[in-house]
Amino acid sequence: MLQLLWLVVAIPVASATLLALFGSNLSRRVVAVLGAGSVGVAALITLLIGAVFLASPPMGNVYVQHLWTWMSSGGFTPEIAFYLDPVSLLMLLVVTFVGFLIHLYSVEYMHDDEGYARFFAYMNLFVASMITLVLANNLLLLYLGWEGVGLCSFLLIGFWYRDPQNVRAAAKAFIVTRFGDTAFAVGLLLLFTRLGTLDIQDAMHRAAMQWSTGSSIATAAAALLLGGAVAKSAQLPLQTWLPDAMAGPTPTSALIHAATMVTAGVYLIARTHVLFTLAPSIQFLVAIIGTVTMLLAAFSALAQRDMKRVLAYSTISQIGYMFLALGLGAWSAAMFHFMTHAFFKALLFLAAGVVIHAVHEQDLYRMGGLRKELRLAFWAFVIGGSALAGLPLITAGFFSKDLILWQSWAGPNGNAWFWAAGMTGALLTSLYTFRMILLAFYGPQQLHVRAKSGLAVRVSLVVLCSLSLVGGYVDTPPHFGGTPALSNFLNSVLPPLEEVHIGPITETMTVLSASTVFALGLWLAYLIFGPKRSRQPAQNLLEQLWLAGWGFDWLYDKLLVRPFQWIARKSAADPVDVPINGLAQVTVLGYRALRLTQTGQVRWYAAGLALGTAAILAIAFVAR
Amino acid sequence: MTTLFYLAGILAIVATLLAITQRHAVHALLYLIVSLLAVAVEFFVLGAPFVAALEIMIYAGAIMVLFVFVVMMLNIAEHAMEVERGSLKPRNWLGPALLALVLLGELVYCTATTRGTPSLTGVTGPKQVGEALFGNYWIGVELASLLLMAGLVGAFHLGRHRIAKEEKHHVTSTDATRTDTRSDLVHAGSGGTSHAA
Amino acid sequence: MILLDLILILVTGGIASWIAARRSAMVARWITLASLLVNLILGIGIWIAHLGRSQSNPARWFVQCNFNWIPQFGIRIHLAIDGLSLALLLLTYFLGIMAVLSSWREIRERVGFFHFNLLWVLAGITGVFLAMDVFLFYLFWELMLVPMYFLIGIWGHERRIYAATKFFLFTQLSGLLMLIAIIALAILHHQSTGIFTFDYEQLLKTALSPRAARLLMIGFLAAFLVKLPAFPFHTWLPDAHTEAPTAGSVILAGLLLKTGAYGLIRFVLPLFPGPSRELAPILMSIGVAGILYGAVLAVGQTDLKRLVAYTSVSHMGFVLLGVFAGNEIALEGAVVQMISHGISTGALFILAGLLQERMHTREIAAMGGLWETMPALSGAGMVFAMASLGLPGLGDFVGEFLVLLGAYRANVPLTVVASLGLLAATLYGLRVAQNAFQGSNPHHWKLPDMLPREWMVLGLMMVGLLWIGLYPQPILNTVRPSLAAAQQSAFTQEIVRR
Amino acid sequence: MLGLAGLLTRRNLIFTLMSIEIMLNASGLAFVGAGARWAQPDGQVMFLFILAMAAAEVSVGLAFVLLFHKRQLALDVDAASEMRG
Amino acid sequence: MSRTDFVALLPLMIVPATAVILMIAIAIRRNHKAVAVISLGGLVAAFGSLAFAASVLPRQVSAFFILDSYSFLYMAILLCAAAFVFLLAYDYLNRRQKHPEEFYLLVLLATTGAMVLVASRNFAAFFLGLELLSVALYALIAYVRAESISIEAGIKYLVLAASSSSVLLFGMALIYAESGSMELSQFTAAMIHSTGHANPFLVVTGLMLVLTGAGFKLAVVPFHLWTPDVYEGAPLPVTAFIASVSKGGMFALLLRWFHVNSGDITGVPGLVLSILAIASMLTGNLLALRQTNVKRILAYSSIAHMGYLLVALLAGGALGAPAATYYLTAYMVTILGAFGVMTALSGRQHEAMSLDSYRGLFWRRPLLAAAFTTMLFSLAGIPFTAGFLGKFYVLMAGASASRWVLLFTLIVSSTIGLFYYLRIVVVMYAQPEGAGETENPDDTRTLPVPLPATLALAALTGLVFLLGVYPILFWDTMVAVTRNLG
Repeated sequence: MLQLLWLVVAIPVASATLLALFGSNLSRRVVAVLGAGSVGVAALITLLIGAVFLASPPMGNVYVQHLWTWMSSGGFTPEIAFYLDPVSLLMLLVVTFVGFLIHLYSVEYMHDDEGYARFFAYMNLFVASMITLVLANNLLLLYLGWEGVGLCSFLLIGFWYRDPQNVRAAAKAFIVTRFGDTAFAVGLLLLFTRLGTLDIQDAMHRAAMQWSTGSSIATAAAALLLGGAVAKSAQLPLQTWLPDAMAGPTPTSALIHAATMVTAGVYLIARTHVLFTLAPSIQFLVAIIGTVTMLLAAFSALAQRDMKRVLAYSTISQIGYMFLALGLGAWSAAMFHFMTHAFFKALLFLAAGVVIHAVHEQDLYRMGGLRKELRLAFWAFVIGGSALAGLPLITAGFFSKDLILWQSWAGPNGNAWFWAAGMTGALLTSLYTFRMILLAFYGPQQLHVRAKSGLAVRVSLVVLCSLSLVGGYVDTPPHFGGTPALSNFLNSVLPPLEEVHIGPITETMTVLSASTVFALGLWLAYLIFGPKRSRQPAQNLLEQLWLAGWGFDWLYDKLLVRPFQWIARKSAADPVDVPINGLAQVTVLGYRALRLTQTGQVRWYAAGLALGTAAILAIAFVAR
Repeated sequence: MTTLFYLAGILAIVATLLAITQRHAVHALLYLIVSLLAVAVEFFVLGAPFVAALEIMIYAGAIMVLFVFVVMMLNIAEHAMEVERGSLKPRNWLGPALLALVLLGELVYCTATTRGTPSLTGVTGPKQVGEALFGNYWIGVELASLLLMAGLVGAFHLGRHRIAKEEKHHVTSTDATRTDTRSDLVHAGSGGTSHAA
Repeated sequence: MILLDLILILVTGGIASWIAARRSAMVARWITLASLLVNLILGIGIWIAHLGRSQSNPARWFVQCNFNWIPQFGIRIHLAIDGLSLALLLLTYFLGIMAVLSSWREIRERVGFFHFNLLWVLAGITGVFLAMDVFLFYLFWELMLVPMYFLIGIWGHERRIYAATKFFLFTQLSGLLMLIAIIALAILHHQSTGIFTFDYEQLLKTALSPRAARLLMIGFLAAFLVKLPAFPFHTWLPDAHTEAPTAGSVILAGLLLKTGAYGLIRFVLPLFPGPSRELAPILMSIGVAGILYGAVLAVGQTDLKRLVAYTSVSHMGFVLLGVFAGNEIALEGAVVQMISHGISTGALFILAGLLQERMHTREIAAMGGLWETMPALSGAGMVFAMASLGLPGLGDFVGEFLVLLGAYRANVPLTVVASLGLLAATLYGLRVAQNAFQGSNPHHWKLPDMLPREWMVLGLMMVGLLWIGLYPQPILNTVRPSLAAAQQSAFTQEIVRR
Repeated sequence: MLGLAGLLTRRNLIFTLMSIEIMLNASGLAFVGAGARWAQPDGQVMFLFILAMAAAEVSVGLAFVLLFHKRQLALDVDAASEMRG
Repeated sequence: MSRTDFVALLPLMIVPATAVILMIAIAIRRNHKAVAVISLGGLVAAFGSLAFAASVLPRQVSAFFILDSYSFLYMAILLCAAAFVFLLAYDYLNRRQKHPEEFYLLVLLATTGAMVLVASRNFAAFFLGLELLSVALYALIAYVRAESISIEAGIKYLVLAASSSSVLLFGMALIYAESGSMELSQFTAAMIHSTGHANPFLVVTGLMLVLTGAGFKLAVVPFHLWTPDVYEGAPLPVTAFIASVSKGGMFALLLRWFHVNSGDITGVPGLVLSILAIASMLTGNLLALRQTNVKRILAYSSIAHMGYLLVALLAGGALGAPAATYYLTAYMVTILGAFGVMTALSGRQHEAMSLDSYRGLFWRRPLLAAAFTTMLFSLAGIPFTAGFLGKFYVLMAGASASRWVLLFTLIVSSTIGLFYYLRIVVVMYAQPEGAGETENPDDTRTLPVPLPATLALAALTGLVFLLGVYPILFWDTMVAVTRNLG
């Protein structure tokens, strides 16, 4: 059964190719079947594989499928091979399933778009790339997937290519992530040069053997990989592309910019956690980055007017949580939060899509009172929002976030600061989530609802709602008699965290304070943005700053973009050409000067003759 | 002897100088003939009486007369004189004079630095010259005749253009007669040279 | 003999199509196509026949032919083919066919002479890749120029004469420097052994003093670096590429530049191992400078073909970096880069040609939103732009990554700087992809999409790129023995892995 | 030397020719002198050849003078500078 | 004079004898065709006699001539060149000249002069040969009646050639005065011992003055000023003759007597020659750079080519002389071909001189244009043409003598040179821009290329390729012939 693994990649690729080549000639129905169906089949196969994997785990809990040797040169032999272990299986399941649901949703959502086939071609290609990324057994193949998803993200952000705004956003996303990719690539160079392989398991093994903890080489390697991860996962300082990426169609935002691609960085770090363990300073940096990003993004989310941008900042913030977990060594907690986040954030985006589709408006301050007419969307928002904000016990988000919060204190690297920051973040999350819901669904209705959602949309929303609710139960805190099934499952790959700090902050207290913070946020939101408040966006300086995402864009524009454009513009005429043309000028000058000697006068010529004679005689004199 | 040599030398130089500074062509030619005569004296002093005689006869005689003939024939217009006057101003002279001086200096320097002056003794008379000419140098004589032939044919051809051009305006005479006279001329010329050879 | 045939087929094909064009332009096209196809098939035949052999058989050359020519100086017509030559020859004929197909409609005037020149350029290139006599090599090296000069000068665009002349002068001057070096090498060989020879394998054994070797190498380098082109000798390239007709650009970028790299691998490394090692850091720096310079300038261009031309500078910088990094990985990477760059840049030039044919402009500013009217063409453009910026899975990535991997061993800081080239590549890649195809369509272009013939051309090239990108192993296997031979003499003691 | 100077300054074609004669004469003088030094007839023979050459030269030269005069109605050599550059 | 002497002199006698016969023939009846046939026949006979006389080589005839394989080879080359000039001239004269017969006579005489130069052994022969060549050329240059520029060119050539001759003579006199010998081998001696006390300074001075005279004939900078004007003014066949035969003869003499077999030329003469060579290469090419008159371009390029030849001369050694010979041969063939094409294109009144008259030539007269392109490429030194192999041999010679400065100048200047050759080529392949509107009877595009010229051009083009592709035929001979020089 496991041998079918390659099909999970191949089917979406095939479908994408077909759609790209012949898409314009196919009917919408066929396109839909191909586009969504291929991912569906992939999901089914994944399910099968997952079942087999769980039922009869292969040796060492690992299954490797070698397809062919990609290239072989001087001891460098990366393969096209897939590596299936609990972590990748988890990822695979989430990607294919959430992916399928979103495809299903898109069948309806994108139905009237002229680029229907193109959309599904991109989406399928994305799924294939993402799966490649997840399943890659070596870093080079992972890099292939990594760039592949980047490409698809670029293509999908710029899907509505007629609007220059979208095109710019796409370019921005691609370029900013490419910064990280370059660092990642250099990291690969370093790893191969020092370790002699890019096979992930071998490399990790050798690194653990050869490098001592804290050695500079390990630090450098980890830092370079972190660079890649930061860019892809939109963490500080390369987070700026994600809010703009919302220019793409909403299903894209749901799939790529919330559920899957942006968490590739998290996955990368988890995969190469050995390196990060060897480089504690970098690991600590991961935690810091996560924390700071989480807080800054949360503040920004608080000030956004565009519904999708709120969700985008929320995504950045939530990935900040995952980074925090990674930085603390709570690998499985990060993966757990990744999973739940995929569910509820996809749900939120899809629901937002329904709203946007219905009212053709993204500005929260222009919406309001939509809960009556968009009942399903409203409930989806409530459920997803609750999961996001961590409504205790009944939502998935609660469990995963709680795990991170607890480990931010209890883990070996944890301390009160991280815990406090996490709590603050949770408060902010609750606040901006309910601000969004309140602004959109309560208060006076300003907009007319033009479209109702169909079956495909409903199905996917409902399934995601239920997943957002029950997804958390795969890993419940053992302190309260739960079973951390997921953590145990992942433990063969990702070492569990020891709980060392059992001090004033107990898990009970964490849970209680998290619940309190949730409630506090809800209350504050009701106070500030409730239906009875005036619905004017605040104009103060701080909020302006938040709205602009802390001015990172402005800074980069001044610091990098403009100087580069200036250089490119100035040098466009190729300065190297100047001396060369100068040389040509000199020869022409020589021509002009010599031409003057050809006066046409015979007396002058005779003089020349005499002059020449005199000259060579003079030379003869001197040289004697 | 030596005195005569230098005297003649100075005379030649002065005469040449005058020759090239004269405005009127005939005057210049006269000065030139003086100069040539002076050179002939030089030759004589150098022990080459045969050459000296030839110098007087052919150079001063024949060639210069040819010049005079042409000058007379053309009767150079006054306007040309005006042009020449301009070119005789010191400004125009300066450069060439300087150049000539430099070259002269170089040559004088190199002759002065080499040992000895030409011996003024020993006469190489016509007999020796003749022997050399028709002994070792007979081929040279033949070549010289060819040279003269080339000169003649060339001069003739160039001259003919003029005639041909003029003829256009005149009554056309038969081509044959003209060709005949001219080829006679050529024939005579070449015959003459061959004869000399 | 088959090697001589390869050249002769092209030469006679050229003459035939020139003559045939008096009757019908179509016939001329078909003759050209047919002779290229025959050569391609012959090449593939050689490949298949020696596929298994390349690994085990110690004999270096697959096929040889060797005739006396100018015995006084030991000049022989010595042609030989090994893996490296073969790979590049296959690329030559493949791109040649693409070039013919892509100019099927573009060239309407003087069709016969056009194809004559086209085939003769290719004949020259074939000769360059096959010649094993240095003198002969130089002859072919120059033979490439003249028809290329005509291609640019007659069928080029607005400033064609300036471009063609510049191209010719640059390459000629540098070529003459190489000729002097060749002659000096032969003379040194003569002085030490008493035998006049220009034979490659004989000259390999010449004992040279370090000083002489360095000077001679500079002579060779002059020619190859100009042709490559390496920064700062590249300025002929943007002009020539921009002004040339599509087929000319394809051949220039795809093949002519490769002859420079080929020369470096075939001649500079084995003939001058010592100085190659000595000068490697400088040459690698030049390569890196080229990568960045080309990329930055590409971003600033407004003319589509010019932009692509500068990306060539950037890409060939990788090749230079790889050749002198001094290890197998980098060298093989450089070869893969040569081949895939040939295809990807060739394709971009074909695209630019198609656009120009339709729009009569190359200004990027005049384009925009072309996706709306030509989705297929734009899609293809997107693919090739992505290949050009080094997207994994497509050919260029394999080359670039291998080069960087090898170069990293040799020189870490340079490599890190070079990998910034990947970043810069994004900028120009996106400039092509977005400013031309995406965005609004302000000029309201209504243009026909790709024709089946154009589809076939670009499709084949895409397949080629994907093949190299995902399974470059056959190429690597083919070229490995030749590269190893070049390598061993130059960098005998490979830098020890740290 | 003076011949050279004359050549350089005078614009009249006849003077030019005369200057050339002077120069040739000077060379002849040098040859005769050299021959005298070695007491050989060769120098004189050479002079004879020079003489012959001068004659040929002058004949062609004067033919040119006539032609030129016909055309230009003057003998200004500087006028003969149609071709230049 | 012995019989063998007579045999050995046969070639040198046949040519002037033909001239005399011609003169008689002209006297009897003017017939262009007959005259042309007789002259060609004379050349062929002379050529045949070369083969016949080759059996008695080497031989010195009196103090004048040294007849060996070297001089015979050059004579053969010169004779061929003259024959080509005849072939090219025939139609040209037919078209433009009423009285073309003396042309052949003069050319034959000039050829004799050049052959004398090649074979000369002492000053007298040198001088007489030179003068024979010059005097015949004076008239030839001004041969075409109607052209004022022809006359102008003739006057210029006459004045300057005569002046340079007198300088040359003075130089000879100085050498003679110092050494007491009229032998040309004085040059060689002077070259070898140009420094030190063994060589009195007077000889070096004399040598320099001789160099002036020779340099004038070769048109080496700074004695080059006449070249463009004379080239432009002279009728095309004459220009071809000057470029090939006249320069060839002079250079053969220089090569024989200035060549030093034991190695390269050093000391003062070496220095001076190097400077002349460098100056010629650069000046010639620079001057031609933006010229628009094709004849002048070729004139300037000839200056540069003489510079290249000097490089080979300077290189000396075993390779220098054959390289120079090869280059000279290649150059002569090429330049004859180039002027030949121009001749074929020249109409009744106007020569095809301006660059504009070549516009789009390729599309009108593909074969002629192709031939011209070949010639230009050969001049530029593009492979597979004679010029390339010539340049290759020169580079070989220069490199084995380690004359790097000269070689680099050669390379740089020939790159500059390439520019203007390409300009002509570009023009030929450019679109004919509506120039066809002004149809006139003199229009060159309608002019048929007659048979003799066609033959000549075909042969020359063939030779250019043969020399460029299969040099063995010639090279061995050249090596053998030049082995015992210097």
